[in-house]
Amino acid sequence: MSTESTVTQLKPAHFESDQEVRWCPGCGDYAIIKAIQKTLAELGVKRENTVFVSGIGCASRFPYYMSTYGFHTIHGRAPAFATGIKLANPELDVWVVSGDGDGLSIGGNHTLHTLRRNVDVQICLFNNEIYGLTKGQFSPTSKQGTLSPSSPQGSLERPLSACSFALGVGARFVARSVDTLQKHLIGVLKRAKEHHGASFVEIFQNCIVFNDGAFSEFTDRALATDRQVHVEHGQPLLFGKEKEKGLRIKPGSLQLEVVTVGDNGVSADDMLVHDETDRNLASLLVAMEPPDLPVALGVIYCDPATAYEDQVQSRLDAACCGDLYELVRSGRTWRV
Amino acid sequence: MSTESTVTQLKPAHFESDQEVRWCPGCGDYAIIKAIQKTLAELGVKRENTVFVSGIGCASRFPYYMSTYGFHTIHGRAPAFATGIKLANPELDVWVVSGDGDGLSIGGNHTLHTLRRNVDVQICLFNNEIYGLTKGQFSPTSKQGTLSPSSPQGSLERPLSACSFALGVGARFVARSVDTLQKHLIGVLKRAKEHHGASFVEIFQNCIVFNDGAFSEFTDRALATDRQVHVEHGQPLLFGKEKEKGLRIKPGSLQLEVVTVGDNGVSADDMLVHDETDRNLASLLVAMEPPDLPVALGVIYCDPATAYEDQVQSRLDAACCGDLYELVRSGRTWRV
Amino acid sequence: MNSKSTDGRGADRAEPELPASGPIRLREVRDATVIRFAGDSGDGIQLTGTQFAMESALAGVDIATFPDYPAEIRAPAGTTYGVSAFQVHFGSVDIRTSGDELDVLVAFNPAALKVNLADLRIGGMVIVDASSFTERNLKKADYESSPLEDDTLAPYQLIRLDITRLVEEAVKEFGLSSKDARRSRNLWALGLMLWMYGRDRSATVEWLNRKFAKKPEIAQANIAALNAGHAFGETAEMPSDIVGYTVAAADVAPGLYRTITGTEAMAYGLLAGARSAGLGRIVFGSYPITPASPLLHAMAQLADYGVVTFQAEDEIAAICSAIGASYGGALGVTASSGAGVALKTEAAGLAVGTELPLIIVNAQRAGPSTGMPTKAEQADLLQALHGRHGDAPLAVVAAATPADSFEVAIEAVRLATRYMTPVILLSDAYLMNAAEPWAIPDTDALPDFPVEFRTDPEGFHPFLRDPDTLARPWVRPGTPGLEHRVGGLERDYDTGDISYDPDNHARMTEARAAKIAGIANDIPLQRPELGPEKGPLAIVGWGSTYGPIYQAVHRARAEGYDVAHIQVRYLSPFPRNLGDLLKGYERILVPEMNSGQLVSLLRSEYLIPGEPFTKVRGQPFKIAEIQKAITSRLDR
Amino acid sequence: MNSKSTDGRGADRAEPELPASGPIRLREVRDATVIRFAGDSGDGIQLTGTQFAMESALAGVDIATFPDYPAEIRAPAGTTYGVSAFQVHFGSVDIRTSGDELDVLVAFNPAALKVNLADLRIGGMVIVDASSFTERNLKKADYESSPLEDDTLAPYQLIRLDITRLVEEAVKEFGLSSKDARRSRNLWALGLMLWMYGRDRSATVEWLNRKFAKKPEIAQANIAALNAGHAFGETAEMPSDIVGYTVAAADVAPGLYRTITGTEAMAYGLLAGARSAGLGRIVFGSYPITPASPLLHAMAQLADYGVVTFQAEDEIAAICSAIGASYGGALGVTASSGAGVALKTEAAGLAVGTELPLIIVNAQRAGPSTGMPTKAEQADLLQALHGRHGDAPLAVVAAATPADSFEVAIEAVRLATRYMTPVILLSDAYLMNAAEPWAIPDTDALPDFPVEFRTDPEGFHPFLRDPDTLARPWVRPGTPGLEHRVGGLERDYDTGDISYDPDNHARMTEARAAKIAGIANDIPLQRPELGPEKGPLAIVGWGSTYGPIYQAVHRARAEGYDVAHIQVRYLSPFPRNLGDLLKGYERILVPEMNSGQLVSLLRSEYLIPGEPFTKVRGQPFKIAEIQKAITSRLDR
Ligand SMILES: Cc1ncc(C[n+]2csc(CCOP(=O)(O)OP(=O)(O)O)c2C)c(N)n1
Ligand SMILES: Cc1ncc(C[n+]2csc(CCOP(=O)(O)OP(=O)(O)O)c2C)c(N)n1
Ligand code: SF4
Ligand code: SF4
Ligand SMILES: [Mg+2]
Ligand SMILES: [Mg+2]
Repeated sequence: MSTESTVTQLKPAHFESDQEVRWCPGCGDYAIIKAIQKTLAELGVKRENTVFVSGIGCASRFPYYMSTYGFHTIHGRAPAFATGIKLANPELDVWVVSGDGDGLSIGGNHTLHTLRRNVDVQICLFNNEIYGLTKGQFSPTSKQGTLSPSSPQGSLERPLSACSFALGVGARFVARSVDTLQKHLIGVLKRAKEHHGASFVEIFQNCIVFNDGAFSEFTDRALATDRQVHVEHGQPLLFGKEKEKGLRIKPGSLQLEVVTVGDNGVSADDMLVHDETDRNLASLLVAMEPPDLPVALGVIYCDPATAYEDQVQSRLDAACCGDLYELVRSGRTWRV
Repeated sequence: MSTESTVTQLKPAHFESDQEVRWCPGCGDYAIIKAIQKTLAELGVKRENTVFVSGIGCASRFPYYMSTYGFHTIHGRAPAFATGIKLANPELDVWVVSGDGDGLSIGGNHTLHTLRRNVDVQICLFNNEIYGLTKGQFSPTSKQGTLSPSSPQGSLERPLSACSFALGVGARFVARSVDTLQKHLIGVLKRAKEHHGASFVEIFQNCIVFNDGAFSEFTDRALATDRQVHVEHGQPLLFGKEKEKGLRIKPGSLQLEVVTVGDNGVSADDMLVHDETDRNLASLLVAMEPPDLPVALGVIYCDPATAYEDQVQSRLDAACCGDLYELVRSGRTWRV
Repeated sequence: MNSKSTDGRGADRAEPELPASGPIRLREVRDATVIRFAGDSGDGIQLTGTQFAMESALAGVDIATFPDYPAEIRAPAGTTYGVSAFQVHFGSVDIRTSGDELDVLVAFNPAALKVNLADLRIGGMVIVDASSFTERNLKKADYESSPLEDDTLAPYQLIRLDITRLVEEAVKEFGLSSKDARRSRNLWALGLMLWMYGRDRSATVEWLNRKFAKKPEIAQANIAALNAGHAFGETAEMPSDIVGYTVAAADVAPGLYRTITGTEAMAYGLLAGARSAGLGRIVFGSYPITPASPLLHAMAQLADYGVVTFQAEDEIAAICSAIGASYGGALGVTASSGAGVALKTEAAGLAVGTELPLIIVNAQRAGPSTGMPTKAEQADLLQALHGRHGDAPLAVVAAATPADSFEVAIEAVRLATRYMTPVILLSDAYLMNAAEPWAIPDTDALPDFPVEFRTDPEGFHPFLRDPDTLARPWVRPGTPGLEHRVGGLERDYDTGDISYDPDNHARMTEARAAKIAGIANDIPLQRPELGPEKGPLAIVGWGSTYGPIYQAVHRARAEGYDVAHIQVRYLSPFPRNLGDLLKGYERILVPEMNSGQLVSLLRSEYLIPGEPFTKVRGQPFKIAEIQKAITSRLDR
Repeated sequence: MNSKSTDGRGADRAEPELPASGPIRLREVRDATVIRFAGDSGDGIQLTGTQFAMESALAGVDIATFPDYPAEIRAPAGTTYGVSAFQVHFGSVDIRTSGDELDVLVAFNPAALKVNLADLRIGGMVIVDASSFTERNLKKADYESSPLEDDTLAPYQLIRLDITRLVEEAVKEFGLSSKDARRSRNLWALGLMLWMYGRDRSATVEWLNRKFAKKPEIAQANIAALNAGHAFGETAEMPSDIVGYTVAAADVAPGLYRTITGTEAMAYGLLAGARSAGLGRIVFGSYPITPASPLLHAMAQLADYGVVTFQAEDEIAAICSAIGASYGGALGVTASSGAGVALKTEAAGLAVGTELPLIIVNAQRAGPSTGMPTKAEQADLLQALHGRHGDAPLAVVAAATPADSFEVAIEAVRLATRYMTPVILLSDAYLMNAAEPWAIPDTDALPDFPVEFRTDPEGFHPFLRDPDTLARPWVRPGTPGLEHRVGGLERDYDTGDISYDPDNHARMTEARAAKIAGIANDIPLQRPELGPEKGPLAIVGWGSTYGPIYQAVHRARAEGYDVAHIQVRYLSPFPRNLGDLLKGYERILVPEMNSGQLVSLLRSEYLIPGEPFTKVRGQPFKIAEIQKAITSRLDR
């Protein structure tokens, strides 16, 4: 170990721990861990400077399978632990791995305030729209009507949109990808890691046992190209087999609409160009739902601001390590 | 009491309890309680069918001062108690009174999920951008740099926008008013009460002791007309002394801008007309901040959806009161 | 099993009569037997076990079962941590535990053998599907060499059968893929075991037809496999050293019976309690957590019975919604385990302060922290009593067996509503999942304790106490003239308004304590389950240690040891005679699945030198362990 | 006050010498006196009291002070619930409480008189500002008739002064509005009291000049008022029946002194502890709550000393951030009260399971639930010991006096870092706010217990235990070769990996318990504070009951009663000789501000018939109450 960690360039396999991975065969988490290990290797990070912090859930078993530092904490609180770690040592590179229940149900408030404070951590939310570890109850992101052990007649609640939530609470980096889109996912993760401040990455993850096919509506091979738009800063918002379709603002409104190049004189330049610094555009993009509109994937919003712990640190640096005796004898004293 | 409550039309004073009101002299809460008592009187509600539920905080002392049913619960959890009350008896009219700390700091997650589920309660958030009851620490809505006992060098955190948060998590009714705007406030509260489903009302409230003048930037007599736009469904978004100014979408963008009638040929019809069912417009409006843009007040978003407890109730009504013996002897049995 | 006699109301209903056990070869007779089916999560082990238990119950023997699944996540096939097992203890004596050692182990693959062999008694029978002992599977189970070849199994009676092949033959006529065919292995084995104990198969056949109504060919194949297994035993194909066993029917009290898990019994009991209290609506606020989730699932099935289940965003919102519901005039119930219960302590304090009825179910699991989520422990007792800030007394009761959960739940509702107090109902991972036969009660004959909601404004204030119970009035919002406010700040004894008066605080603190203490006059006096009211030794238990303690004391007494079994159901307050009763014994031994919690309470309360006997292995006590503790203390 | 002798390092620094008390008329001499200033929140009562205490301390008498403000919200002027008070107990004997009865009450308005009169001893002196006894104010205080007219004040020595008018005169030269003039009433009264006890005024004058540096005219007016009050006493204007009192300087140990509140002492102690442990950074994660918030505010002042304060979104995030910080290699500290502490119990369990250092400060307040947020209580002791799910042992220590909080905090840090465990540090609303003189320690002479972070990969695993302490290694993330994972699931004793093995769980459960129990060998043996090691009666206390118990025992012994005072600082584990020591007394009396929590632990642990003596009125015990309990038990 010690020797390896001095090797400058580690391979993805170097980020695997010696623990047997115990997700169900076919679980989307396998693809995600591969992607993260590849991301770390390609970015050439040091294992000893990397910490994975998680809550409780299938997704949250993640740290056990990484050869970095890791903390499998309690349900929903990972962002708070991560904040503490950054306040103890801002040098560390901290990743939070969470699930839709862990990060948006019991942990919603910590996700909220960690994003709001802009603590420099990467929050990866594995969204399988179900409670996996506890055997399949509906979650805050489950579609209305989901049949589950706790909703035998179908769930009644309206689902939360993870990314609309993140934007609403002031996140400065919001991105989305899918477990099966390895290359895309790695690209997004790299951007998240490079972004200084809180990065929120929603990863659609298939729970093959309790919610299989939750995303097939836009991930099925046959549908993918027509139902996914991969956004890239500065590039027009095009999709479809031949990128023949695009998005634009429906004239005189604040709604997005799909238009096809050629249709009544629409040209490629009429299409909206993605500006990842535009919060308003971002909220329109994350709200898109098939079949009418494609699902937006990629870095949807990125507009950096000072990270919370940097401000804390600079204050400490400003004046550190005052003399204890001076402190305790401060104020008025007398001698007997 | 019993006799009064059979009187069909109650006066505002009938909604006062016998408890001495104990807010600081000059606190904005006095104006708000007056407005709510007036609202209830004008709507002609029954005291016995009305429940005020609160958490902990100055604002949360509210229920003690009302002659209705009331529950002063624990810090941050009022929406969860309110949900339980509605599930026990959907007929009751339930109001949640909370503060920026109670409802957005410790209680952010319950506010979030109660709005998401669309439980039919009115959530009134008294936002004074400070922790009043605990003597003045900064809150999640405090401006960055706020000097307080817990931030002697100025707070570092970026404030949360209550209404952006509410929209981001899927609220179906989002409105805003100010403690000092009695008429306006009462109008907004009536709309909130009439809206079936969760209503979120942010009320800017002045804490004269710990955060005096937090909103003077747009509430000062001198500035009010230029820095407040009172939105009304179907009406153009005009403001200013002579309603000479208005809002429109900056051409070719998704940003709002202020234009003045007459300036390079701008006419009143060029102004954006408020559509309270347009979520996208709502998110632009709540994000407006002085001095560049006016603060939007009024019913900013209202787009009703089925209330959570109605769905629950209809299920119960569908098939109620099954026979207990039939239940316990269900499954395979044998006689010895 | 707590077999209360009952004539139910079923008398007028047609019930299956005791099936005559079929024509049988020479059979050994046994009092009780423990068998365990073990295989991959995917092998249908739980179904197999459940069916075997059902057929046994139908045959009138007493049973106790216990499922043992792998940790929550479905593990890859063939791995040791993916092994699923189901244990059935059945016999003609009354059965109160799922058994210590195994008499028979049925292992569908090497991993299953590896994990479970240690529990098989020396000389016990192990039945394996030899065809699954492949290189690959052996490796997955970390077997250097095949246990079928080396002498791993020497101490046991090994029956190696090529079940896979036998099944494939049995079902080939239905032209299933061999993958589908393998799926019937469990039924083949079930058939064999049913033959071995002379059981009927009809209920299973029925059930298969129902289950696969839409896929008759699957039903047929499964039935064929079931019959083939049975036939295999019946015919001479069976190795000569195997004979069938007879386990005669137990003489249980007459009545209508069904099997029930602790979870089902708890759900039914809560509903029955609400009905007894005249409350038409239960609001069950909960958040999923192992092993409490099954109760959430069971309650979710009861929408037709006026039960509203609310899956909250977390445990705090769950308990708060339940308290809100009680304030609103319904019965508020919440349930959780471990970490989830810890999160409820703040709100529980509010329920104590506002004196509202509330049931908090704690399905205890091994801690601290996340611990071992699927394993049983009893380490939350002191938390239940003292795990709140301030002096915040409430009532605590514990279920002793799966079926007992029904009665304890009713009692919890009675105390909560009569005394306007939260009640913590303690169960554990073992009780929630374990099953036993249950004498179905005549629900019309259940206790009746209707709530009287206050409606009279005359002289009303919200903390006006009933002179007997010291309970405050319960008012339904919506009642004219009784509008009132409650909250967490201290309340004036005479008006219910907020009060910071020192004397009032002392008075209210005493009143809250006195109210709970007073419950002692409203619960049964403590009596031994077994043994004398005075003597050299009493074994004192609470919760799920009931079964092993009862059996151990029973056996020790049969061997002439003078020992008593005292089972404490009411943990706060204690029955008012508990101290005197305990002082009647020279020694007190307290077996607990924790580091000695009840014993510390008894010592503090009564200054008696109670002796802890602890086991914190996430597993129930074995009868033998307790029996040994008894004899070692009485021999000499 | 715990006056340890110290020569500090101040010897080489110029310190004010004892001021010679000025020329004085005939004066009565008193050992100790208790005076209380009372008025509206707006009247500057707290400043007045603090200044009086400061001048007294500077005069070398021993002091103890206690502020008593209204409930959190600022109430309207003149109302009884808006009354603010500040009590100063000072004398030449050593002072350990803020005093029982008042000798002097200064009341600025009718409400202040109404609320505080009951505490004035019969014959005591009451000084009122007659000009504030207007119709309106009398009504606000619910006085039917003016207590200055009727015989309400007959039992007391009433001094009615027209303070308002006197002040207006004194300051008119500065041309302030009469509203501003009234603002100086408190300084006029302060001047009078300083005269009455022959105190100097220079420190106050200094302070006023500093405070109003920007508004010199205000400073001048205030000083004028101060002098006018003093002059008023000095001159013949004073009613003839009033004479000044002398309270001679106390003979306290020599050294450099300052006054300190429990909050300040705690903050300094935590920092000193971190320095002793060689930890450059404290991460203090907290969420505001009365009465713990002042500690958050004090820590926020220490940014220059490597203290990071994190005001979290709630108490759960607060403790989790602190645990995260400890995992990250800093000292994680969290603090709260009542409801907030309840919310931390789940995460505390994780810190126990992952065996990370952590300090949890609990400033106890009156419960249950929100209770009486500003009032003191000791009812969280059992929660501290048992308020977690599962068997989750940790260390618990309690501060006895404001100054003692400094030493206890250092000790908490030592135990947390040496044993890799959470430590709960108990204080309460009284201790946090009360102040006493403090012998400033030589910070270079403080104990030294540097943490050795593990850096050697050789044979490392995260739960490898130190043979002596059973503590696991502490590793700073960032250390190459020691990458490891920790979590809430049970850990294998030999590898630290996740383990569901039953025996391992038992072993780890025992190891966690043994580690905490072992601390008993690393803390001082228990000794009585006062009295014999054996005898007829011991008064056993913990926390803030120290002062009244010490004084009561001291006085009883002076009267010849054979009684001992035992003060338990270490509540988990207990000192290893505590049981034997206690068994040396015929009777054990345990005064507690709860329903009897420590006594229940002593009874359970040692089977001794300890007797509870409880007071749950949100107020400290009075010396007389305890003294009476002593004498009543020893007379006969
Ligand atoms: C305080 C607490 N409450 C509940 C649980 C039980 N629990 C564990 S994981 C989980 C939800 C898992 O869902 P999610 O976060 O979506 O993760 P997934 O398993 O789907 O990856 C729950 C409810 C717990 N461990 N702790
Ligand atoms: C669990 C818990 N944590 C903390 C507190 C202390 N506390 C009471 S009110 C409050 C915040 C008040 O601020 P806000 O919600 O904005 O209400 P305001 O007083 O400003 O109206 C806090 C931190 C508490 N009572 N309970
Ligand atoms: S339950 Fe679902 S999410 Fe969990 S491991 Fe299995 S497949 Fe993955
Ligand atoms: S502290 Fe502020 S919010 Fe609270 S009552 Fe006073 S003025 Fe109002
Ligand atoms: Mg999930
Ligand atoms: Mg506020």
